[in-house]
Amino acid sequence: MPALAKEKQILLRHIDTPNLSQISVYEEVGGYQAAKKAYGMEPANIIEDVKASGLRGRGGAGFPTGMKWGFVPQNTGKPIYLLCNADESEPGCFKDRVIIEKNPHAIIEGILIAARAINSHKSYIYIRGEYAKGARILQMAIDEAYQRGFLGKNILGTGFDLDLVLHRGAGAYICGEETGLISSLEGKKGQPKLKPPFPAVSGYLGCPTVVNNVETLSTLPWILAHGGKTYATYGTEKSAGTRLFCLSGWVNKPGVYELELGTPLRVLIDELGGGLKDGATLKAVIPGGSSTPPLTPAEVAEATLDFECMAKYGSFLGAGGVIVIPEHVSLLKILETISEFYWDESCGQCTPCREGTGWLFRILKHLHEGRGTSTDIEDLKKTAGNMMGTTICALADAAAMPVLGFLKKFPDEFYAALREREGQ
Amino acid sequence: MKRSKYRLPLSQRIYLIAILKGMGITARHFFTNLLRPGRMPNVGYPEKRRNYSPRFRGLQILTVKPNGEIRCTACMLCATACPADCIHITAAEHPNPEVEKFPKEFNIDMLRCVFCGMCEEACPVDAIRMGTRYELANFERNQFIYTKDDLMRAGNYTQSRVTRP
Amino acid sequence: MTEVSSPVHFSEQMLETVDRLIAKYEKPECALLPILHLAQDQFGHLSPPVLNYVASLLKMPPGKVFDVVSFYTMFKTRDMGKWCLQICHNVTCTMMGAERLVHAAVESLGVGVNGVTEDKQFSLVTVECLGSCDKAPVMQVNNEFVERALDAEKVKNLIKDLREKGQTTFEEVTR
Amino acid sequence: MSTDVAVKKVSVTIDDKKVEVTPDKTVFQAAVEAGIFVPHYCYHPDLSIAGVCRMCLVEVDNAPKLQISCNTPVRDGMVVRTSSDKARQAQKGSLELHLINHPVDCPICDKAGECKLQDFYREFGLYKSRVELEDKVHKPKAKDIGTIVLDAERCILCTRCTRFTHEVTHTDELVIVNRGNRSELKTYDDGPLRNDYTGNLADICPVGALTARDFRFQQRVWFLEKKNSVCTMCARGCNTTVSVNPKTKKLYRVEPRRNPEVNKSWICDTGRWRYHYVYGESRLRTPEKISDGRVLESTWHQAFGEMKRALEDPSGIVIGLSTQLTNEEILELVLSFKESGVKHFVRIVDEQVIEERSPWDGVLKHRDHTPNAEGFARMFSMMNTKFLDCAGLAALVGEGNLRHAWFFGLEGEDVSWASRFVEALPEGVSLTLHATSRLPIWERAQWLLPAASAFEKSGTMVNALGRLQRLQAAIPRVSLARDGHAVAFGVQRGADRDAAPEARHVDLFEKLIAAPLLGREQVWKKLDPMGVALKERS
Repeated sequence: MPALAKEKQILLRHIDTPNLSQISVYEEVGGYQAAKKAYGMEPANIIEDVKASGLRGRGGAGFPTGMKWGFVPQNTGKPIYLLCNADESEPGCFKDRVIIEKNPHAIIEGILIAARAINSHKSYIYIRGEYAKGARILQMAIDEAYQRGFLGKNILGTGFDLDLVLHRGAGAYICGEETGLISSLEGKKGQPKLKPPFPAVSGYLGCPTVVNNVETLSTLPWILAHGGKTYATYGTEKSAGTRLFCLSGWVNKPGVYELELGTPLRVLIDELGGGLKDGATLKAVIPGGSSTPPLTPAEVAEATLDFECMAKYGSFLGAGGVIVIPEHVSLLKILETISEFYWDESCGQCTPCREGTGWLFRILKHLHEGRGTSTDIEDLKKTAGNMMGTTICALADAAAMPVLGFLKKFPDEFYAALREREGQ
Repeated sequence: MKRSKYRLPLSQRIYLIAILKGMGITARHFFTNLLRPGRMPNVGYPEKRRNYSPRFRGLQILTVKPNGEIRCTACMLCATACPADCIHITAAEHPNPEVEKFPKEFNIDMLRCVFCGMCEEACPVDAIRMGTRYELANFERNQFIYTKDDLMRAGNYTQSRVTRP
Repeated sequence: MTEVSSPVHFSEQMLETVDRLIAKYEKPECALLPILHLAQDQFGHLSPPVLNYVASLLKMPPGKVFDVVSFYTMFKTRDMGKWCLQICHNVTCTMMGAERLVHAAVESLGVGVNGVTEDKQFSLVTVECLGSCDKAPVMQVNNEFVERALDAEKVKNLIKDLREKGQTTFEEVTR
Repeated sequence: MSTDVAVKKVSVTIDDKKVEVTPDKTVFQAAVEAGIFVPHYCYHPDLSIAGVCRMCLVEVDNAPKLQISCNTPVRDGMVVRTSSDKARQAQKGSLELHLINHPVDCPICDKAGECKLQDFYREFGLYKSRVELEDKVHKPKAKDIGTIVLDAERCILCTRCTRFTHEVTHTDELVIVNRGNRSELKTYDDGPLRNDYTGNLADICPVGALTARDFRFQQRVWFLEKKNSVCTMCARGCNTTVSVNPKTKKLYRVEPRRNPEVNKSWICDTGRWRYHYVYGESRLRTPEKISDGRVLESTWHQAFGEMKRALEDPSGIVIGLSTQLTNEEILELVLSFKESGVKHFVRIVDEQVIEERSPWDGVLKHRDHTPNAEGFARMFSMMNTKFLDCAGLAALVGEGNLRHAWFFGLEGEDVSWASRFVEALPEGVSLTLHATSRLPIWERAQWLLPAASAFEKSGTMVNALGRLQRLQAAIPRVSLARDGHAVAFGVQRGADRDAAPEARHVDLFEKLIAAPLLGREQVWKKLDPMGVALKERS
C-alpha cells in the first residue's frame, strides 16, 4: 500500500499548493466557501453539525468542540469572545506552526464559522511569541481577509460583525492552557485561573469565552462543507476524523502527517516516517508530546492512534507529538530533559506544581549525574503522586505523568542507574 | 497527737547495741585512717580537687563558633524551657546580615538556676551546655548574675568539651 | 496620549502605534504584551525606566508590569547583545544533538550559556521547544528561526557570518 | 445580617456533621460554620480567593479528584470529607511540598510560635524530611523594605500580601517575579513599601517571610499574652489585640482583631506602631508643678489640694475634656465638676477635621485623630449639658473672670491640634493639663498631671461609625499616671487618698450608659468582642 494513501487529506489537502497563504490562492482551492455556507445557517445548526462530527479539541485535552460551544450562555448581555489558541508549546508538537505558516486562511475561516456559531463579534488569535514568522504570515492573512470583507463589519452582507486581532505571546508554555491564555491576553502573567467559574461563563475580562485550538478551528471549514456526519465516518467511534501527528525524533522522515484516527502507530513511524534512522532499534515512543507517558516497543507494535487505545496503554494522544526514541538514547536523560522543561515552565502559582516540578527535576538530575540515592525512585513516585490532580491546571499532571509512566514502563533503566552508583 | 501503742522491744529501748555498733564504725575508720592514711575518703580541698564526671551539671557554657563569635542565635528556647526562669536574653540585629540575630545580652541568674540541664536539651544549635565548674560562691548577690562574657569565658574552663566546628 | 515625564521615550510615530494597539483591545492593560514587544524592539531590552514608561502609558501600576515582564522568557531585562542565539534543548533537540550546538556556540563565542560577549554582539541562551522538532536540533536568532539544518560546524559558520556580514544579510544567513 | 430577606439555605454534610448555609458560601466557609478546621495558607476571609496553596483539598461526594474547599461552592446535599485518608494524604503532600524549599531558621524567625507551617507540620505532617538541606533553592533573606523585613526564602508564595497591596491598599508594590520555584516575592523596584497599612502584611503572612521591623527580635510570641482592645489613634476605632509579656508587663505589639463591621482584618500603621509613646522619653510620670519656668516634681496630693481650693470659686473654672477620654471618664469628670458648681465645659478636639465631609482615607483611617468625638457628643446630650468649642472658649475668656483652665485626657505625642485651645487662654489664667506626654506646647501650663494612656485604662468609646466598643487596660499604669476617674475622685476630696476603685468604669457604664444607649437589657458583656452599633444620634 502506498504510504500517502494512509493520509486523509482534510487539513493538509492543499498544503503543498504554492502561495496558499494568499487569499486568492486559498479561494481558488475552494476556500471561504464553507464560511459562506455557515453564514447562511442558523448558529444552532452549526453547533449541531459540529456535534454530529464528533470533533474533539485538538489542543490536548480532547474535549468535544460542539459541546464546548453549547455551554456559552447567550443572554448575559456581555460580549462573547472567541480565542484561537495558537500558543503551541508542547515539546514534540509543531502541527499548528505548519497550518499557521502554510494555510492561515483555514484558521480565519474556522474562526468565522465558530464566531457565527457562538455569536461572538470579537476574536483573538493568541500566537506564541517565538512564532515571529507565523505571526507575520497570519497578520498578512488577516489584513487580506479584512480587505475582502470576510472580517470587519457586515461580513458577507449578513450584518454580522467580527473583529479579529492577532496577539503575540512572549514565551510561556502555560499560556497554552486556556485560562492561562486568557490571563495573558488580559495583560497579566499567564497564570491559569481557578475554575469555577469556567471560561465559557466567565473568561476573558469576565465575559463568556471559548478557546479553540488552531487545528480544531482549521478543521471546521471541511466539516461545514462536507457535513459533520461525513467527518464522523472517519476515525473510530470515539475518536472521529483525522488529526495531525507531528513525527519527530530518530526517524528518517520527521514531519507533520495527517492520519485518520485509529491508524496503527507503526504506519506513522515505519511507512510515513520511513522507519528509524540508521536502522536503529526502537526503545520507546512518546505518543502525544512530552507530557504523555511513553509506549514500549511491544505496545507500539499494537497501538493505534486514537483516544481509546492510548488510554488502554495508560497514555494519551495529547497534542499529537510523536517522539521516537532509539535504543542508544538514555531514557534517564530524556526524562530529565522533560522534567527540566516543566520545572522551567511551571507558572509558580500552585505549590505542588511549583515545588514538585523542581523536586522531580532535582532528583532526576542527581540520578542522571550518578549522584542518586537508594530512596530516589521512591521519592520520584511519591512526589509525582502528590502532584497529580492537586493543582489549578494540568501542568503538574503533565509533569508527573511522564515520570510515573517512564518509571512504570522502563523501571530497569532507572534502577540500573542506581545500581551503577552503588557498584562504584 | 495520739501516742502509738506500739512499744519498742527491750533490746532497742536500751539503745546500747546501736551505740556499740556506731562506736564500732567510728573506731574502724579511726584506726584505718591512723594506720593507712592513703585510703582516707576525704579530699584535701582546695589543694586537691575531686574529679567530676564530664556529665556533671555545673555552670553553663556558651559555646563559640570557630571565628570566636557566640554560637547562640537568641532563639530563647532555653529561656522558655528553664523551669527556674533564670535565663534572661535580649536579642538584637547582628551586624553581619548572614547571622541576623544574636543575643545582645545573655544573663543567667545562678541563684535561681537549679542545674536541671533543660536549657542544654532545648538548644537547637548546641550553643549552651552545662559545664563542670561548680565553685560558684560569691560575695554579693549581683555577682551571681553571669553575663554573656562570663559564660563564654566559662568555655575555657573546660576547653576540651567545647571545641566543635 | 497624555504627557509622561520619563527618561525614555517613544517617538511620535511609535506613540501612534501604541494608541492603535490599545484601541484594538477592550482595556489598555490587555495591550501590555504587544507594547512590551514594541518597547523591546525599540530599546533593545526592558530596563526599569522603560517598564515605568510603559506602565505610565497604559496607566497601570508599575509593579504589575515588572511582574509580567519577569514571567515571560522573551522579555529581556538586561542587554542581551545584538544577536541573541537561542538553542532549543528540549527532548527531540537534545536527542538529536543540541548539546553539540551549544558546545560549538560556546566555543566560538567564548561565553557560556546565558552569557553575553564583551563586544555586546552576541548572547547565548538555551530555550524550550521552538516547535520545529522535525528539523531538530534547532536554533533561533533574535526573533527569527534558523531554517537550515544545523550541526556544530554550521553553528560556527553562522556565528562567523553574523559577525562579519551583520544585519543586512540576516535573511541570507538564517535561511 | 438582616433577617427580613429569607435566603433559602442549603444543607451540606461535612465530616458527618450537617450544616445549613446560604448558597453563596464555599465549602471552606461552610466548614468554618460547622466548626471544622481545614488547613490553609492562601485563603483569607478579607481577600479574594487565590486557590494556590492547595492545602484545603477535600473530598467532595466521593469524586476521584479532590477539590480545594476555598473555591468550591456549596450545593444542596453535598457530602464533604475534610479528613478522609485521601484528603489527609493530599494535605500532607501539599505541606511537604511547601516545606521542601523552606529554610529551617525557626530559631531566628519571629514568626516561630504562630507560624502556620509549624502548626500544620505538627498537626498534619510529622514526616521525615526527604530533602538534603544543601539542595534547597536559595533566595534573598532579610531584605529591608521599610517597615517590614522581607525574607523571600521563607515565602511560600501564598500571594496574600500581593493580593493585599492590590485589593486593599491599591498600591501594588509587592509582586512575585519570575516563575516556577524561582518565583520570588519582592517590591517591584526593590524600594520600600509605600502605603499606610504595611503592618498588616506581617499579620497576613502565614510564615515568616514578612515580619514587622518594629517587633523584630523583641520577643518570642509564646511569651506574650493577648488582650482585646480598641485602637484609639483615630475615630475608626479598629478592633485590636494588644500583646503583653505577663512577666515584664510590657506592651510589645498591637495587632488588628477581625471585625467585619469596623476594620475587617486590618489596622493602619499609625494605630499599630504609635504605641511607643507609652514608654517614650516625653511620658509624664509624676505630677509636675511649673512656676517661673522651673519644673518641680510634685505629688498628686499637692495637685488635688490646689485644685480643691480653686473649686471654692467654681465660676472661674473652665474644664476642657479631650475627645480621647472614654465615655465613663467624661461622665465622671463632668458630673463631679458640675456637682461642685463648674458651669463651663470645652470640647478639645481637632476642630479642623471634625466637620469634614469625607473624612475617610479610602481604606480605614479617619482624619480625626481622636477616638471618641462621637461618644463625647452622646455623653453630653445624655447629661443635658452644653459644651463650648474653641470659639466659645475665646468668648468665655473675653468675659474676663476666668482664672483656671483644667484640660483633661490629652493623649499621645501628636496633639498639636489641641494647641489652639491652650493658645486661647490669656496669661492670667492658670492652666492645669492632664496629659500622657510632656510636649513643648504645654510649656505655659502651671500643672502637668500624668494621664493614663489608652493602653492603661478601661472603658467604652463610640467610633465615627456610631459603634460602642470596649477598651481594656492591657498594661499597668506607668508610674503615677492616673485616669479620669481617679482625678475626678481626687479633686473632689482635695487629697490623694482613697483612690477611685479600679472597677469604677464598670459601675458607671452599667448605671449611666448601658440603659440610655443600649436599652435596659443590654449589659457590659454584650459589648464583647465586637461592640454594638448604636442608633443614629438625633
